[in-house]
Amino acid sequence: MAMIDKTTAMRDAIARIPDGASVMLGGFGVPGTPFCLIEELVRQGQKGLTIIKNDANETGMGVDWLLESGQVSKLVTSHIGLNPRAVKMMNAGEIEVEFAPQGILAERIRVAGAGVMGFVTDIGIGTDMAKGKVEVSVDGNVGLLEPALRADFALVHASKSDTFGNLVFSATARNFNPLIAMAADFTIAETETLLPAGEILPDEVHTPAPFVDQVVVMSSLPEVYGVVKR
Amino acid sequence: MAMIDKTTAMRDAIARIPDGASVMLGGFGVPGTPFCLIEELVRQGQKGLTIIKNDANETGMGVDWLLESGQVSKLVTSHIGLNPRAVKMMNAGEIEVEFAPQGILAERIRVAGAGVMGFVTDIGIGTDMAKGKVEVSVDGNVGLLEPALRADFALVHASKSDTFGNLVFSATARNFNPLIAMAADFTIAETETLLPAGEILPDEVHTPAPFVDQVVVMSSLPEVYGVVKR
Amino acid sequence: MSLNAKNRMLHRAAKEIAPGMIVNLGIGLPTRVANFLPKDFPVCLHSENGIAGIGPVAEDGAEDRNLIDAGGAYVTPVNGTSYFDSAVSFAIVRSGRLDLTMLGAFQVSAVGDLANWMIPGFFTPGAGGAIELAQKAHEVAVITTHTDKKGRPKIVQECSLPLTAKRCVSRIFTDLAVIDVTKEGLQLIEIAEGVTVEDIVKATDADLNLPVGEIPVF
Amino acid sequence: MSLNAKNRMLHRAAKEIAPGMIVNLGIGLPTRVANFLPKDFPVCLHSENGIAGIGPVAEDGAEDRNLIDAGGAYVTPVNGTSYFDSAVSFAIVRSGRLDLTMLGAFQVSAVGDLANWMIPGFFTPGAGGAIELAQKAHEVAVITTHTDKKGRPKIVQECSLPLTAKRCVSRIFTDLAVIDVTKEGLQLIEIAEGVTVEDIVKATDADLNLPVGEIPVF
Repeated sequence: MAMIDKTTAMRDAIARIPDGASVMLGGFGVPGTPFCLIEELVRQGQKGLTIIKNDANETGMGVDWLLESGQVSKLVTSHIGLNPRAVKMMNAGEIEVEFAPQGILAERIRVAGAGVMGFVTDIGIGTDMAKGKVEVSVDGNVGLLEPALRADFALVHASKSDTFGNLVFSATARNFNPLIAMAADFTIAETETLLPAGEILPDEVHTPAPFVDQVVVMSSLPEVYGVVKR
Repeated sequence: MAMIDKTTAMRDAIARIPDGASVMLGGFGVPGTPFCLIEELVRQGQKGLTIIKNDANETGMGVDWLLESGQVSKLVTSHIGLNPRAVKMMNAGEIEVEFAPQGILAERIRVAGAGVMGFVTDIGIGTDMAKGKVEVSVDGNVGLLEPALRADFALVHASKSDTFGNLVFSATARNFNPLIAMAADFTIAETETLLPAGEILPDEVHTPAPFVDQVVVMSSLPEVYGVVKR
Repeated sequence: MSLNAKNRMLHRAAKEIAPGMIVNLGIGLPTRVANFLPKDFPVCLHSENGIAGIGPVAEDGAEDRNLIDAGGAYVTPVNGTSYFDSAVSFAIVRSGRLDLTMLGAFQVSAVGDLANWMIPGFFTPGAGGAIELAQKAHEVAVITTHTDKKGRPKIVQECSLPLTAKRCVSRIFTDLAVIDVTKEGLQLIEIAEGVTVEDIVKATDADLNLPVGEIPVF
Repeated sequence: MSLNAKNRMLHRAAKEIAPGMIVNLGIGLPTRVANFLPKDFPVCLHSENGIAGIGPVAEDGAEDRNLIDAGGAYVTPVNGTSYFDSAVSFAIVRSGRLDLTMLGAFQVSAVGDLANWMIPGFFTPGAGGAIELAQKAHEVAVITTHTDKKGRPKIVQECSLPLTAKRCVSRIFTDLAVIDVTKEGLQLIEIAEGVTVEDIVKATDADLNLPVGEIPVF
């Protein structure tokens, strides 16, 4: 058996995304954010996007570019406190923001990737976070129903990929990347390093290739991926 | 910061398990089955156990030892077709057997490990598997509620462990091991190789040490772990 | 079933696999379909116990004790193989990443219901992964002898055995025929060498639409 | 809050960490507690973004661009560190593997309700991981100035701000005092050097049980 080659040109990969698509982005802060894919999405200018990402990055980075260019209609996230533009646009009603506790956001994405419909949790019971949520009883205990969260596209940042799309992440750049890779109809991974199939040990793969549709090789590592000086 | 040393004597680790405990076992067929821990459990003779494992192994192996010694009162599993004793004891009413589809069993254990109460799935709808299950509607679609499956103990087989309990599995010996390690109140790992903390790269850990309570080093690799000749 | 008939069936079934597919081959006959693929054919074979990218069965003495498929065969990795836990393995299945699964059957009905895991009072070993494969793969094909060991039809108007999944099967490969499950019912589309349409109708316990004109032979 | 008072508070809070614990230190003041642990103290620090076993903050120029904690600080690994995805990270939290979390607070109530993520109309950035940490760690301690920048008490009879989690806090470390949340209400157990009980009662907007006899000073 041989495995197919999923490497694709940046432009062609992002061109699949239509106006109005839902797009999941990897990253917790800088590490793991697919800046190059986002940059190309800004260049191509798709509008009315629903962006699903742990956070809204900071000013002048990643999600902020999409907000600045007016491409985002809705943001599903756990925290936007480091992005004043996101807070301002939310307060002005220019974007809709749906908040979820961080681990609930992660788990909603994970169960979508696991192909189930939702899960039941006691997180948020007795607080405002429970408002509007359906209560479900499991073995006599009441929990809240959290629906699975899927997207049309996932944009992932990998440290290494082989040509078949087996991905490896580095340190805390892993974060949401393996989860969103599983939860989207179409998953595009940018990778710092491309290897021939067989060069990543099967035991060391973080995201198995069946979840990855296209691999885009980064020609360089722009400064935005570097250490943030404060 | 330093990490504590979790290595423990086989006898002491298994002695924690009381009569009537629920015990999850890793393994899909031979690979990943913690035969040495099971052997010690047979030697110590705890009774009335609920065993949770993908399959019942084959005659003369693993779960079969526990069945033969009359220590099992209930088996939660996806398939027992390769163990005639299990089938016979089930038909004779000597053990209770609860079946789940394999991926539903895996996911029930995984969501327990994720600390949520259950999940909703359309798997089994319209078949006998749906009988007695609660229906829950998610965004207008009806699914079945599958409760999380936790246990008192998990017995795991690892290829490598460090002294802190970071685990690495080999090839398809991974299977249910990382899942049960997360889903038990107390997790005991047997390991073929013990390494000092720091010798397993943080990116290559399969089960993070916070899930592992004790590590038992295998002094040898008994024949039962070898290739099964048919 | 003669060796020839079996090989013809497996050879025909192998043509169902298109380049680039992710495929799960069920335990037993379906697994053997892989032997009829061209060498280096670009397909990713998945197995429930946590592997994507399965190579040939290991040679005697070269087995890796930790590397089996869901049927217990010692297999080999290929360039691009990945290993993962059982939850991820079924995430691949349930989230729709399997293009095709080929499964065995006790019975297949006229609307594509599949029964392949339980014969009440006789065979009740648990369903393993079959339910999820049958319900969630994009395409579910069945590979089976046309009749059971006692000569009873396995393709039936309605299943009498407990179902694995409803309306899941789209194509049936047997030693006698290839039959599609369509909205208009079962459609005979190909016939095995040396077999007549009458043989097939006789061995089938369900309404079967026959093709107009010549029938392709495999 | 003077530097001395802050350091005394952090130093006292660090004593809450027992050998072998798995601990999550919240963003801000709580993170700094780690600086007051003895070198090579056996504790596993966890951060929401996917790390267990956090070492000291990296020195200038030696940062790994891919290795931060949830507060964005460039940290270092230790012997025994593991990295994992965000779902596994919160599996650790929700399945009860955290012995202790130390969190900041806007308000803590007399029964241990915690409000630390939202000030309606002013500060609504989303809750991040605080809700799950507060609800699921075995022990939840709060580290906070006793009053806010305008001098208003943060320890209150009932929270007026939206709750992070109900009845979760068991101990409060402030620049003035250590206070336990007990079934009988808030219990003053220790007092900062140079502070009087009257100071504390005045700065607290909740019923406070005072100890009988001498109060330990930290």
